[in-house]
Amino acid sequence: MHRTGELYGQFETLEQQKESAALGMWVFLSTEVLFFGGLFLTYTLNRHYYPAAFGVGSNTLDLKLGGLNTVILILSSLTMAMSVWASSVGKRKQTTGFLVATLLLGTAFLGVKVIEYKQKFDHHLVPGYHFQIDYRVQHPAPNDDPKEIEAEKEELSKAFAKDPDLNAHAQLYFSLYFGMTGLHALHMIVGAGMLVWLIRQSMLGRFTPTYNTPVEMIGLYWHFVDIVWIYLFPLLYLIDRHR
Amino acid sequence: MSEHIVSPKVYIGIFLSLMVLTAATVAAAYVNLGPFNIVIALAIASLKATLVVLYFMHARYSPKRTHMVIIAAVFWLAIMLALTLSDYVTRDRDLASNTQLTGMLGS
Amino acid sequence: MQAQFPLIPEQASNFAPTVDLLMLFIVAICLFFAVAVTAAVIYFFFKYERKHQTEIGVPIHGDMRLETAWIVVPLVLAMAMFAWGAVVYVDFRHSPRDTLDIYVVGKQWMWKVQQPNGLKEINEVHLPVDRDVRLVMASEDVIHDFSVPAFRVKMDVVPGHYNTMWFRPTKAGRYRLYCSQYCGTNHAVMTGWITVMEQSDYAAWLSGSAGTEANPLIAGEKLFSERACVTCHLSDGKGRAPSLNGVYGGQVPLADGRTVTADDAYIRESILQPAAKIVAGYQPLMPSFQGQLTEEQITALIAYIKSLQGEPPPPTGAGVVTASGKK
Amino acid sequence: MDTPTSTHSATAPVYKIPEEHYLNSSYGIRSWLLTTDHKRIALLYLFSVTFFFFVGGIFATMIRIHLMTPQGFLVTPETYNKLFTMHGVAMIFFFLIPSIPAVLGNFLVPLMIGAKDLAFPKINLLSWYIYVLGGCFVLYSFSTGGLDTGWTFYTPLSSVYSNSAVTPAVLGIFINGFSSILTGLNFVVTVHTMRAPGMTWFRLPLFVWAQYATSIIFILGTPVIAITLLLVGLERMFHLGFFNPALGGDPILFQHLFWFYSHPAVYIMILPAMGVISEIIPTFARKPIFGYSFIAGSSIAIAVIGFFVWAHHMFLTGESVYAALAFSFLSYLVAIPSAVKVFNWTSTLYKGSISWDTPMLYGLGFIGLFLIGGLTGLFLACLGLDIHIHDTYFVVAHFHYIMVGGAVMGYLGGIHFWWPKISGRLYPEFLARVSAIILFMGFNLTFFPQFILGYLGMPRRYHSYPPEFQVLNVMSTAGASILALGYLLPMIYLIWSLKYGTVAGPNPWPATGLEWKTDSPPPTENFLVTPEVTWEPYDFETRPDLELDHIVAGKLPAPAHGDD
Ligand code: HEA
Ligand code: HEA
Ligand code: HEC
Ligand code: CUA
Ligand SMILES: [Cu+2]
Repeated sequence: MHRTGELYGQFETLEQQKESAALGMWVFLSTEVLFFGGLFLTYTLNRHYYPAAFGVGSNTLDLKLGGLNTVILILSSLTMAMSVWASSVGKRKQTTGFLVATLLLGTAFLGVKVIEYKQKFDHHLVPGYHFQIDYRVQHPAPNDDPKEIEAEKEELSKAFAKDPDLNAHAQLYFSLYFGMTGLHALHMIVGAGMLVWLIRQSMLGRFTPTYNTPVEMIGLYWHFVDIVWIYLFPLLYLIDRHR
Repeated sequence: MSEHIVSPKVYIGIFLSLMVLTAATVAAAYVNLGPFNIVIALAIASLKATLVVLYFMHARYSPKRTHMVIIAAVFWLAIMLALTLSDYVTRDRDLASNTQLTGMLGS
Repeated sequence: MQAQFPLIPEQASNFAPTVDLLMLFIVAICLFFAVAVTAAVIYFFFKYERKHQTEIGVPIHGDMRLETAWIVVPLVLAMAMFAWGAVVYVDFRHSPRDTLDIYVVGKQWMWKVQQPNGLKEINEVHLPVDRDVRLVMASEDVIHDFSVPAFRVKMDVVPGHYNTMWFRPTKAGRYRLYCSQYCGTNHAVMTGWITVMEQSDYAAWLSGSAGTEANPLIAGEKLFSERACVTCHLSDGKGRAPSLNGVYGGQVPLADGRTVTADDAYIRESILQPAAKIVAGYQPLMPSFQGQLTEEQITALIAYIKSLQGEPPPPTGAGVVTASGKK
Repeated sequence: MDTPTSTHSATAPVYKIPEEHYLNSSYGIRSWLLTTDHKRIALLYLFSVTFFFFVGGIFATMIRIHLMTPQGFLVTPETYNKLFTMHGVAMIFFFLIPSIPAVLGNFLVPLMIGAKDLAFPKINLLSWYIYVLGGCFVLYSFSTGGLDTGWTFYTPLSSVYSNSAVTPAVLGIFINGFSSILTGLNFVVTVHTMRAPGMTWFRLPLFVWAQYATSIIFILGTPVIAITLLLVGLERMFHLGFFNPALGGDPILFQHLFWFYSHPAVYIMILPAMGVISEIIPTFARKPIFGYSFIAGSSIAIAVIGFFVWAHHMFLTGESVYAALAFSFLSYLVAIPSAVKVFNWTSTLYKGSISWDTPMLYGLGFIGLFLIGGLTGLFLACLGLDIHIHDTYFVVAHFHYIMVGGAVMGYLGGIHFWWPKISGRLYPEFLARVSAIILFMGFNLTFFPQFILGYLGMPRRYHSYPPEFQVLNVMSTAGASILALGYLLPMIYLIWSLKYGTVAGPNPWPATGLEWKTDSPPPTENFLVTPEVTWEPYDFETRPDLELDHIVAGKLPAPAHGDD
């Protein structure tokens, strides 16, 4: 279909085009809800089966990094919302600025995630043949706090007492951890790619108060990714902190 | 759709509430409430998600159709979780480790 | 055994008549709807066949009363089917007290069965008639399903779970046992027999008196089928295991490239530690019979295998390893 | 059946194919591969799903030949297992699920609602490419080691024990899922926002309602199978344990996730076919459909309630008794909207002016076969009875009656009904009727014996069987060869008609839908002026443009016998 200005040929009016895009995006997000839903169900059942292993696994995560990432991501949602606002009142420079901020925050989130993954890799907590839940306490690094290691050791031995097959079950936790955060990160990467495109369009001055649909749509997507994290954070990091 | 333009003030207000709720959820996790820990964590997360959907995503100002899509997504997710778990929570306990059988396994 | 073209399998357990009756009930309801609708459609096709190129039908848009009727009536009948089915199912899922417990383990691709007194069987289950029997089942690998059509019962055998089912055999005889859940290559030959015996025969069989025969050759032949050797070792070579025709005294090529002479010791080892020497071209499927056969019985089996002196057929059976790469 | 009233009577006006239409508006392979025209994309799908139907059909033929003797004489057990798995995968995921939605739905939804195209034409093209990519993965799996897990991919067989090419296959189905999702998304948005003036919700053709209901399932069900099969793939590649009991996982969870999609998916297959039948019946009975709003509503009801019944595939897994009771109850509930449809179709025939044209023959066949398939679903949903017939040939017969007898018949009926619109020409009517009848006979001979086999206890997925089952199996094989002929014929004469068929004109039947108000084949932009809808659906009375003379059947001089 041919495009005349901002209007694609299959549509009669801009209004219709905008409505269609918005509905399309929401419908797509509903698909995403069920896509992640499958993982959430797997998570729920296994956590119900193996509370001890999930608690232990969760406590190996770095709450500071997780918390930091939560703040970063919510902040990026704010800047995204602000760029939608800026584009709808015609503030072109600010639109671009907020988009760039969003992109930077998103990249920061991914950077922190890389650090976290690296830690897990070093501690042999990546599922596979080398997985070993007590690797860290068996092979403490020189700069590890001995007290912390002691505490972790005790926690682990209690957990082993409750669940002799702790290693396998903790591996399930980490499979889910990597599955869920990995899929989430993949969505972030796709989002970041779209942001790059948006920033370029915005710099070219494509968006006006009558036509800012792409900013709004990618905004919706970005907020959705934020929501997924809002659930992942307590479900993965905060299972058993009150020990 | 959203001819309604939300002012930045609202956005900042929502952002601050989200921060407070994040702090709350971490704090709550350090208190032992037994089975209620997970309930509280999920309740706070859902509250946060609702704020994001209503304000950041403008659902509050969107047509009914959008609301229906959102409700459908949540409802279907609920079906999947609830009906599947209904099987597990009402199961007869497995005969756990029946020694006679485990003895036969792998022999 | 039955008529030439039976429509239902033999009825040999307490559930068989119940399930068949339920079936008839549903057939009746469905037949009613099927016939009514089909007849109406065909009648209308002929009766209202177009007579004029350009005529139109009588514009009728609908009728609330009819709609209500054909929502409510099927609903009521459906609830009846549901309720009856539920009653049978709940009965089936709750075993009565005081059952004879038989333990069953499914494994690719055989059934390992243990009688209450520890006697082991493979692909065979001996049961007394008129006793409530409970099967307690587990799987070693994938999901299987223990199914006996003559009893109208089946239940999945799921790794990581223990499932049970119960029934009461009501008629002595031999009935087919199938694996009903697809479980890989030899799913279709994971079959066997249920032998239902009079209670006294069963007691005698359990205590071992049925196994002894004077002539070792005849005893061996009997054991060969009773212990399900035949289910794998088909004489035509089409089974999962090599045909034993002409094996004795010959040279057997092994999977690791060696060759051995099939003497008494080899046969004996093959029965007791089958994994020790694997015949070339076959998978190590054979279960160990260690502890399940008396010394006497082993001798009888060897005597029988010695007597099998036909031409060995080519190994074309299911057990033959074919090239298939793991992806 | 050679009625004097067939549509091709000598007095029919002579039409000409329009000068320019969507088929000749541009030429060259690029104009097809880069097209965003929904009608061309529909044809791309038509070729690809037909390809997969033949792939699946060839596997089916080999299955039937193999089962002629109890020992099975065609292939080894491994190969047999691959045959039925690949048959199921090709037929379900790559033929039947996309068939009606992606071919007829794509072609017709915009035409029926008076739009120029779908809301997102580029995404529509993308869907097709995703489908092709998924298809390539699956074909790669088929040709390098095959697939022997059963189309249900039950774990841990699929994730640990199978030695076949499972990973590319699950990735292919995962990818293909997004094609379904995007098609569904496109339809939902299009129906909401692209309707022509005057096309209110309750003036929508029932086919559009059916597509809408199907799309709901596409959107909310497909993501779950996608993630589930992705997990199986990951489990296999990285030795993870989600569904592997040896590592603490639960194989039953896999079944829940699988059937959460795959039961609703059976309604993806049947709803569009029901939509086709709801178009054919009023057209060839020349009267408004009986109970329009009940048929429309029951489509939505099936789509929604269809999501509540999945664990009726799991009655014998050791599922909780309470859950089994609930799922059985709900399975009976979901049968009611199907019943409503059947009764309304039947009533539509009452006092109609019924012609015996080919699409109507398919309609008749559909009702009969869907009825048997659906009713035997009630046997399976019955807890007590399912104990005996679960995983036997009874199940195989049940779903072939619905899927082949129902959905495929509906699809073929639809292809014949809209063939004049798609190609601009009529197919040879006599041959078409003959092959419809061959199909019907062959079908019943193939699959009816399987009900008996099933009740006698023959388990499914068996490469060999006890000798007492041979007679019925041979009957089934004989039927299948007739069936194959019945499928081959339409292929031939439809292709033949592309060149030699009589030119159809815009509205050969005539039918009332908007799609018949434009040329055949339609121009690229569908309607030269945006149409405005002022009439109710399936209303023949107030439509002078149909050139019917409004003799109401039986009311005015009819030769021989009138009624009432
Ligand atoms: C298009 C596909 C399709 C459709 C539409 C259906 C429709 C139905 N199916 Fe079927 N089914 C399959 C495809 C389909 N199925 C497949 C592929 C499998 C096997 C999967 C596998 O394991 O490989 C299967 C398996 C299957 C099982 C599991 C069997 C087992 O493995 O043990 C069950 C159990 O409840 C079931 C039930 C039903 C029911 C109740 C309906 C209902 O929706 C039917 C409703 C229709 C009617 C009832 C007819 C019209 C009604 C009347 C004329 C009025 C009279 C009605 C009443 C009195 C209520 N189906
Ligand atoms: C849309 C779905 C669909 C369709 C259309 C079909 C079509 C057919 N199916 Fe299929 N079938 C399934 C879906 C389908 N099936 C599924 C899901 C399973 C379960 C798989 C599993 O257990 O995992 C199954 C399993 C299945 C089995 C059971 C296997 C077993 O459990 O061991 C059998 C056995 O008879 C069978 C037969 C047939 C036949 C004869 C046809 C015929 O209708 C096909 C006719 C078509 C052609 C023959 C091709 C076209 C014609 C030509 C190319 C002409 C030239 C060809 C010749 C001259 C031979 N099918
Ligand atoms: C589940 C299948 C199975 C059963 C039951 C079974 N076997 Fe075997 N058997 C095999 C297979 C497979 C082989 C070949 C691989 C091997 O050497 O282990 C084999 C090998 C043998 C051999 C060596 C054959 C040769 O050609 O050298 C002998 C002897 C034998 N079995 C005897 C018996 C006897 C006696 C019984 C019953 C008491 C029995 N088997 C039951 C599967 C079976
Ligand atoms: Cu074991 Cu099928
Ligand atoms: Cu189902």
